[in-house]
Amino acid sequence: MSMLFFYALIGVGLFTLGLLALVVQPHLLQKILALNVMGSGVFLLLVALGGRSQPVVDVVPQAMVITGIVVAVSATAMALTLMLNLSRSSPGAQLPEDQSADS
Amino acid sequence: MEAVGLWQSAFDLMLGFSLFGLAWRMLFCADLFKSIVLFITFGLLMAIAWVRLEAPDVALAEATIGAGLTGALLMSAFAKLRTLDNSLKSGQPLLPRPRLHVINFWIALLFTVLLTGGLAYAVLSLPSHSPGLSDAVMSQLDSSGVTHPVTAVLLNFRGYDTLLEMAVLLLSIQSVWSMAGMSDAGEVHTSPVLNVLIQLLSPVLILVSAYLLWVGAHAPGGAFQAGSILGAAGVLLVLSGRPLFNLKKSWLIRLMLVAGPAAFIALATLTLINEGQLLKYPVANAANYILLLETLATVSIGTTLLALFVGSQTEAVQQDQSHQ
Amino acid sequence: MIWNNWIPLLVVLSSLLPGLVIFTLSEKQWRVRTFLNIFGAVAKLGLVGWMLWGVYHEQHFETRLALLPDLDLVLRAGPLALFFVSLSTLLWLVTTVYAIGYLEHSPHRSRFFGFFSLCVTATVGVALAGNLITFLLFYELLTLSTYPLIVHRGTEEARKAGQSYLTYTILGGALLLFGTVWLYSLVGTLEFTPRGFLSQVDAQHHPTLIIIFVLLIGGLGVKAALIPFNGWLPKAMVAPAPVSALLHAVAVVKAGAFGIIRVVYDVFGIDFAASLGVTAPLAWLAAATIIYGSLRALFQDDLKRRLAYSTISQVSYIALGVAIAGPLASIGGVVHLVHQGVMKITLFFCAGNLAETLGVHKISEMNGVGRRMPWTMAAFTIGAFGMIGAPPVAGFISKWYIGLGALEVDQGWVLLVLAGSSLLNAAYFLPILHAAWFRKPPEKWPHEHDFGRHETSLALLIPPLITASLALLAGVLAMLPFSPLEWAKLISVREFYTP
Amino acid sequence: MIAYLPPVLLILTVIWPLLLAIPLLNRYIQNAPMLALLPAVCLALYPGVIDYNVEWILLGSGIELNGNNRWILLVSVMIWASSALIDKSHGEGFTHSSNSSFYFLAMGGQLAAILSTDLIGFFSAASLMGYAFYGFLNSSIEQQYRRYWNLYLVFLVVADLALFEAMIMAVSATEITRFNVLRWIISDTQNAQIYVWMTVTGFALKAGIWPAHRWIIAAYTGTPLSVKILLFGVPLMTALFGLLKWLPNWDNSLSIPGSVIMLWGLMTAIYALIKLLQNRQRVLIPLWLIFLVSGVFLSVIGAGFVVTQDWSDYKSYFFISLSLGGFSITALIIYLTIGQNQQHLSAPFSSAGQTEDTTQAQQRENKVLTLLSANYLVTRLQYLQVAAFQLVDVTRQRAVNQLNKIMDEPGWTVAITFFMLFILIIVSLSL
Amino acid sequence: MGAQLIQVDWAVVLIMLPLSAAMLGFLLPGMARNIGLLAALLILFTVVGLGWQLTQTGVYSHVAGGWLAPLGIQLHADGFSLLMLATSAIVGVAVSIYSTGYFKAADDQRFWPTWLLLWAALNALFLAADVFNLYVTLELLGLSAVTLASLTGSKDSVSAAMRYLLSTLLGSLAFLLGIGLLYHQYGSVDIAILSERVNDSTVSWAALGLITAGLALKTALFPFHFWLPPAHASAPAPVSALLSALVVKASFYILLRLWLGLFDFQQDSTVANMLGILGATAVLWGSIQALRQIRLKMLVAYSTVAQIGYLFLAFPLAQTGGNRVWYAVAYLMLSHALAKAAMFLVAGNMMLFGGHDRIVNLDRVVQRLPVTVAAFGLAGVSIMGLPPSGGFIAKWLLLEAALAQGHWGIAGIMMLGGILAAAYVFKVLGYAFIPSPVPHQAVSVPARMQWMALLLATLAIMAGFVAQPLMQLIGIGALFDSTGSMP
Repeated sequence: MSMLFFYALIGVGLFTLGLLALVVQPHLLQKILALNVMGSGVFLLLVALGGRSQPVVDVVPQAMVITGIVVAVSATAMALTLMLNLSRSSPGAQLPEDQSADS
Repeated sequence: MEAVGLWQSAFDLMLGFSLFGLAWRMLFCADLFKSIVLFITFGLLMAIAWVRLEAPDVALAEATIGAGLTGALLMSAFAKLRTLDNSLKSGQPLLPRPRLHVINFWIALLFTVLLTGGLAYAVLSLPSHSPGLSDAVMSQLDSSGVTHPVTAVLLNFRGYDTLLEMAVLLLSIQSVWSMAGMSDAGEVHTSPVLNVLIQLLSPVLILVSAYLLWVGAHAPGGAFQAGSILGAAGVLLVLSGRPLFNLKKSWLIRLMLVAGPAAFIALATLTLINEGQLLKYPVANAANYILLLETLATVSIGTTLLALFVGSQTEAVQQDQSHQ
Repeated sequence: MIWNNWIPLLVVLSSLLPGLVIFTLSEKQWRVRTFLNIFGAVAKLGLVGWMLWGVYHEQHFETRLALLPDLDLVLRAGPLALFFVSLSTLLWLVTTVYAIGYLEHSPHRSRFFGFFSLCVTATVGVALAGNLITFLLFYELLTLSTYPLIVHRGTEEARKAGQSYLTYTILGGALLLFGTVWLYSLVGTLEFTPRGFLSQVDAQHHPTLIIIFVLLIGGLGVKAALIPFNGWLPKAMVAPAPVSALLHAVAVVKAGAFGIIRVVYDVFGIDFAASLGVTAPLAWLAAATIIYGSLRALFQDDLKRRLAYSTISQVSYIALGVAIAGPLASIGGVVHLVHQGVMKITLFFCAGNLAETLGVHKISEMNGVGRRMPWTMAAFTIGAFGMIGAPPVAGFISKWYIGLGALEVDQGWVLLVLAGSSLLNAAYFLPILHAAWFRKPPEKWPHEHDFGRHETSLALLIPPLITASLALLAGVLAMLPFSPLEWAKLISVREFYTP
Repeated sequence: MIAYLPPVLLILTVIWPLLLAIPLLNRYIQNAPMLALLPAVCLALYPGVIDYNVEWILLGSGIELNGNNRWILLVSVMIWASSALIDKSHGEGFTHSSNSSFYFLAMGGQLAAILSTDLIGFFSAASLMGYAFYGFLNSSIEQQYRRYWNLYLVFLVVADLALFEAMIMAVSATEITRFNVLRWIISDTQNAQIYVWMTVTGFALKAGIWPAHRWIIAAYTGTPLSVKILLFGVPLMTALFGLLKWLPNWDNSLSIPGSVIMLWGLMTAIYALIKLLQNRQRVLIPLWLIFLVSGVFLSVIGAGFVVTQDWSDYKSYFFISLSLGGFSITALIIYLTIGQNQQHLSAPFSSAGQTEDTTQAQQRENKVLTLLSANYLVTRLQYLQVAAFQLVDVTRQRAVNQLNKIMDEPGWTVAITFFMLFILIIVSLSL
Repeated sequence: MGAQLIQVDWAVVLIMLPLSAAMLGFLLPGMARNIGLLAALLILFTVVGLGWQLTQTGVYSHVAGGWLAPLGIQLHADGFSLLMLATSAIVGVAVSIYSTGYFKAADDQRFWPTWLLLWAALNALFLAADVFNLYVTLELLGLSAVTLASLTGSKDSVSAAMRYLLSTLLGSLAFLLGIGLLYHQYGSVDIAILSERVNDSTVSWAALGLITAGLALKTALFPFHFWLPPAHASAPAPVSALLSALVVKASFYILLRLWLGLFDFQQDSTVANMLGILGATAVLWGSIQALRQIRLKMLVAYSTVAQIGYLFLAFPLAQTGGNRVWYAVAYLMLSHALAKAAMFLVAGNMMLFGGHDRIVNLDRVVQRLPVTVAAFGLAGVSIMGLPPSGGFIAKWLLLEAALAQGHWGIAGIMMLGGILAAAYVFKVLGYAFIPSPVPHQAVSVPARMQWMALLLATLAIMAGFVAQPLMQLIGIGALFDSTGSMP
C-alpha cells in the first residue's frame, strides 16, 4: 500500500521539478517539455492514489488521465507551432524578456 | 509469496527513482536533441509505471500518444528549428546556458523544495483506503452497455467530458492550421529500408487499431488508443513520402476530422429529444451507440493526430500583415 | 394632481431630448438646431413658470425613480430648487441666443449645442435633486458635459485647460462621493429635509459628522471655487465666451455654491451645523476667498481672466452668507445666487462682444471702447456697478442683507470684509470703465468686424442688454412679490428657519 | 384728477430727467435741459406738502416735498437752469455732446436725493449723482487737471463705503430707514458714535472738506463757466444737505465727535481765509468762498452737538442758510467770470514759475509709488513662482525615472517565482 | 406556447449550438462568417429563453447522461451564471457583428470556428457544476483564446500568445492538481457534494492554494498579470475585446463559485486579506501603468489589470460578513465587460482609421469619428465609476460595504483608483480633440463597427439605471445570500 504513496510522491516530485525547469530554463522547447513532465506528474498522482480502493482499482481517475493526455498532446502541438512561428521572426526560440537576458 | 512482494517493491523503487532521475537529466541537459530522446524514453518508462499501477488503458494511451506521437512532433519541430536557427546548425546544438541570475535560481530551488515538502505532506495525510467512485462505477457497469469500466466511464458515465475533449482536439487542429497555415508535407527523401519497413508495418498497424477499437468494449482498449495507432500508421505513410492526401482542397479530410465530435453532438441532441437527458443512451442498445461513437471517434482522432504532425512540418505561411 | 409628479422630470427632459437630437444634426441643418434650442428653452421656461406658480400656492412637485434597491432618484421642486432652476432656465435662453450669434461662422456647432443642452440639463438636475445621490449624479454629469465645452476650440491650450479643470473637478467629485457614501452608511438616508436630518444623530458620531462635512464641502468647494480649489477657473477662460458665461454665471460655479447651501441647510440644518462649530471656519474660508479673488483680479490684464477672478470672490459671498448662521445673512447669500448670476453673465456677454467685434481681449486695449460700442459698455457699466455694490443695481441688495445678517449675529468682522471687497471691486472695475468711457479710442482696433448699422450683430447685443436690465430691475424693484429678494425671503421662511 | 397731480408731479421731477438721459431722446429735443427742469420748477412752486411712498422700490424708499427741501430744490433748479442758459449762450453746447446723458443723470440723481425720504433712497440717488457728475465733468475738464480730478472718483468710492457702513449700523439697530423717525431711536451710544463718524467722513469726502479739497480746485480752474457754476450747486450742496438729513440730534453724549467736527470745520474755514488773503486773481475768490461756506457750515453742525439745546427748531434755518449760501456763490461766480471776459485763468499752484519743480515732484512721487506699488510685489511673486516650478519639475523628472525603473514589467521568471510563493504561503497555512 | 417554452432545456442548447456551429464553420470554411452570425443571434435568443425559464422556475439543473451526481456530470444554471451567460451573449453578438467589418475574407475561416469554440467553452463553463468538467472547459477556453490572440501573426503577437499559452497551461495544471487532491480526499468531483464534505484538513488547504494560484494566474491578478497587456494589446481588436471582457472573467467566475461553495471552511481571513492586498496593488499598478502607456490598446489592457484588482478587493469585505458585496462584484463584472469591450472596439476603429493607435497623435478624431469617441467617453464614464453608469452602482455598493465595516484602506484605494482611471480616460479624450503634429491619410471606418462600440457603451451606462431588477435576477438560486453550498 505504501508503493502507491511512493508513486504519488514521485508524481509530486515530477510536478515541482517541471515547475522549477519552467522557471529556470529560457529555451521554449525546454519549457514545453517541462510542462509535459508536470502533466505526467499530476497524472501519476491521480492514478496512483486511485489504486487505494480495494478489490478493484478506482477507474474514474484513469478516465480523467486519458482525457488529460489527449488535451496535453493538443496543447503541445499548439505550443510547438507557436514556438516555430516565434523562432521564424526572432532568432533563438525564447520569450522576449528571456531573450534580452540571454543575448 | 513474500519474495515476489519484495521483488515488486524493489522494482517499483527502481522505476520511481529512474523516472525522477530521467526527468532531471532531460530538463537540465544542455543539448536539445538529447533532451527530446530522453523525453521519449521517459514516456516509455511512464507506460511501464501505468502497467504497474494496474491502469492498462492509460499505459496504452501513454505509449502511443504520450511517448510516440508527442515524440514525433518534437522531433519534427526540432528538425524545423535546426533549419531556422543557424546557431543550432553546427551539428552539436549548443543550448544557451541558463544564465539566470544566481539568486533567482537559488530562490526558485528553495521554493520548489519547500513546495514539494508541503504537497508531499498533504498527500501523505490522505487516508490509506478510500473507495473513491469505484463501487459506484461497478454497480452501474451492467447498465452502461459495456463491460470494461474505463470505456464505460469515458463513453457513458462522463460522456459529456469526452464530447468536450473531442472539441479540444478539433480546436487543436483548427489552431495549428490557423497558425501554421494548411499546406502539404514537403518532399521527403527516404531510404529503401524505411520503405520496406513501412510496407510491412502499415497493414499490421491498421489491423491492430481495428482490434483495439473492438476489444475496448470488454478489455483495455478503446477509441483513443485505436485512434492514436491509426494516426501513427498515417505518420509512417507520410514519412515514407507517399502523398496521402492533399490537405488544402479536400473536404474529405475536414469531414473525417469533424466526424467524431459531430457524431457526439448528433447523438447528444438525439438523446436529449428522446430521453430528455443529454447523452442518456437507452440501456438496450447502449452498446451499439457506444461502438458507433467509438469508431467515428477513432477515425477523427487518427486523422487529427496525423494532421497535427503534418501541420507542424510545414512552413508557416506568413499571414498578410494587414492589421499590424 | 398626478401631473405634478411628472413636471420636474419634464423640466429635465426638455433640454436633454433636444440636446441628444442636436448631436445628430449636421452643420447645415442650423435652422432645425436653432428651433430645437429655442423650443427647448421656452418649454422649460413655461414649465418652470407653472411650478413657480404652484409652489407659491403650496403645491407639491416630486418625481421618484428607483435607482438602487433602497435608494432612488428624486427630483423635487421646492422653493430653493425653483430659485436656481428659474435662474438657469432664463439665462440659458439668453445664452443660447447669444451663442447662436457668437458662433456664427465657427465649425462643430452641433457638437457645441449638444453639450450645451446637456450642461443645462445637469444644472437643472442639480437644482431639482431631492436627495444627495441624485445631486451627486447630476453634479458629475455637469463635469462631464462641461469638459467638451472647455476643450471645444481644439487647441493645445484648451486641452491643458481641460486637463486642469478635470483634475480639480474629478478630485472634488471623489471627495463628494466618499462623503455621501460615508453619510449613507452612517445615517441610512440621504433625503434633503428642510432644516436638516442629522440633528438627532447621537453625540459620539459628531466627530465623524464633522469629517463628513469637511469632505462634502471640500467636494463642493471645487466647483464653488473656494480658496484652495479655484486654480481651474481662470484657466477655463480659454473656452468661447458663451461657455465661460454659462460656466461662471449659471452652471458650474453656481452648482457648487447651491450644493453648499443644500448641504448646510438641508442635510445638516443650520443650527446643528453651527452647534458642530463647522460654519465659522467656512465663513473664514469664504472671506479669505473673497479677498484673494479680488486681489488676484487686480493684476490681471486679460479681461476674461479678471472677470474669472472676480467670480471667485463673488461666489464666496454666497458661501459667506450661508456660513453666517443668521436668517438675514442667508437671505443675502441666497439672493446673491441670482444677482451674481445676472450681473456676471452681462459682464461676460460684453467681454464676448468686445472680443468678437473689435478683437479686444486685453484691458489695456479697451481705451475709448465706450465710443465705438456705447450700448455694450452701458450694459458692462451696469454690471460693474452691480459688482461694486452701488445701490441701484442688484449687487447692493445682497451685500446689504449679508451686512445686516452679520450684524444681527454680531459678527462685526464680516462688515470689514464686505467693505474691503467692495473697495477692491471698485479698484479693478472702475479703471476699466474709466478707460472705456473717458480715454480716446486707438486709430485701428485689433481686428474689427463691421456689423452694419448697429455696433455689433443684434444677437450679440440684445442678451447683455436684457441681463443688464434684469440686474437693474432686480435691484430697483426688489420688493415686488416675485422678485428674487422676495423669493429668497420665502425660501428662508419655508426651508431654513422655523418662523 | 387734480388730487393725483401732485404725486405725479413729484415722480415726474425725478423720472423725467433720467428718461432724458437716454442719448436717443435728448439728441432730437431742442433745449432739453429746460424741458427736464420744467416739472421740478412746478413742484417747487406747489404750496402744500406732498409725499409719495413706494414699498417695492429699493427696499421700501419714497420721495416727498416738505418745507425744508423746497428751498434746496429751488436753488438747485435755479443753478441747473443758469448753467444750461450760459452753456447755450457761450456755445460749448455740452448739452448736445456725447456726455449729455451724464448731465441728465446727475440732474436726476440730485433731484431724487433732495426729495428722498429715507437713508437708502438718498444714498443711492447721491451715489448716482456723484458718478454721473464725475463722468460729466471728466469730458469737459482740461487734460492737465485730470489727475487730480480722478481723486474725486476715489473719494466717491470711499465715501460710499463709509455711508454704506453707517446705514447698516443705523438699520441693524432700528430696522427703520425713514429720516424723520431715525432721529430719536438710535440710543446705544457705541453704535451712534460709529454712525456719526462714518456719516461725517462720508459726506466730508463728498463735499471736498479740507484734506480732500484738491479736486475742487482742479475742477474750478480747469472747466468752462457753465460747468463751474454747477460745482458748488451739485456735489457740495447735496453733500451738505445729506449731512443735515443724516445727522441725528441727540443728547450731549456725542460731545466728543461734535467737537472734532467743529474743529474740522474751523480748520477748513481758516484755510479758506488764508487762501483768500494771499489770492491775487479776483476770479478765484468764489473758490475760496466755497471752502469758507462749507467749513463754516460743518463747524456749526459740530457746535450743534456740543451745545445740545434743542436742535430741531433751528433745523429749518440751516436749510435756508445753506440754500442762500449756494445762491450767493453761484451769482458771484457768474458775475466775476463774465465780467472778466474770460482772460486766461492760471491755477494757483500751476503758475509758470513752478513748472519744472512740479515735474520733478511728480517723478519723485511716481518712484515712490512704484516702489510701494503692487507690481513690485508681483514681480517678486513671479520670480518665486518660476523658481518653485523649476524645483517641482526636477523632482518630478527624477521621480518619473525612478518610477520607470521599478515599473518595468516583472518577466516570466519573477512572476512564476511569485506563483510558487503564493501556493507555498497558502499551503503552509494548513500547519 | 409559454408552457412548452419553459420545458425546453435551454442550457443544453446553449452548449450544443456554438459547438455545432463551430464544426459547421470548420467543415465549410467559405460559409464561416454567415454561420457565425446566425449562431450568435440564435445564442442570444437562447440566453433570453434561459433567463425567462429561470425567472419562472428558479434554479435549473440537468443531469448529463442520466447518471446522478457522484458518478455523472451535472449542469447547473442559477442567477450568477445567467448574468455571465447574458454578458457573454451581448458582448459576443456585438463583437461578431463588429468582426464582419473588421476581418477580411481570408481571415474569416481562421477567426469564426475558433471564436465559436471559445463561446461554447464559455457557455459550458458557466453551466458546469462538476470540477473536472470545469478543468476541461477551462482548457478549451485557454487554448482557443491563445489561438485567437495569435491571429495577426506579427512578431509581438506571437510572443505574447506564447507567453499567454504557457501561463494558461501552468494555471490549468495547478488547477488539475488541486482537483485531484480534492477528489482523492473527498471522493467526488461534483461541487454540490464537495461543498458538503470539504472540511478544514491539510489537503483542503493545499487544494485551496493550488486552485486559487492557478485561477489567479489565469485571471491575471497583480503579480501574475505580466502576460495580459502584451496579449490583449497585440491581438486584433475584436479578439482583445473578447479576451478582456469575457475570458479573464471566466476564471474569476470559477474562483468565486469555488470560494463560496468549497472554500468556506476557513475560519480566519488571511487568504482573503492576501487576495485583497494583491487586488489593491493591482488597482494602483494597473492604473499607473495605464497612465504611462503611449499606445491606446496597451492603456486599455492595463486598465483591465486595474479593474480586475477591484474584483479581488471584495474578498476581504465579504469575509467579515455583508453578502451584498458579491452583488457588487457581479455588477462590476457585467459593467466592466460591456465598457471594456466597447473600449477595445473603439481602439480597433482608431487603429483602422489612423493606421496607428499612438494616443498623442489621435488627429482631431472627435469630429472625424464622433460615434467612436462618444462610445469611448461613455465607456470611460463606466470604467471611472461616475454616477449614471453601471460601474458607479458597483463602486457605490463596494464603498458602502467598506465604510460600514471600517475598511478605510480599501475605501481609499477605490477612490484613488477612480481618480487614476479618470486621469487616463481623459488623457485620451483630451488628445481626441486637438490636431496631431503628424497628419496621416485617414481610412474610412464602416458604420456598423462604430455603432457596435456605441451600443456596448450605452448598455454599460444603461446598466446603471436597471440596478433593482438586475439584482433580483442575480439573486436567483441565492448563491450569494447563503454562504453555504449551491442548493
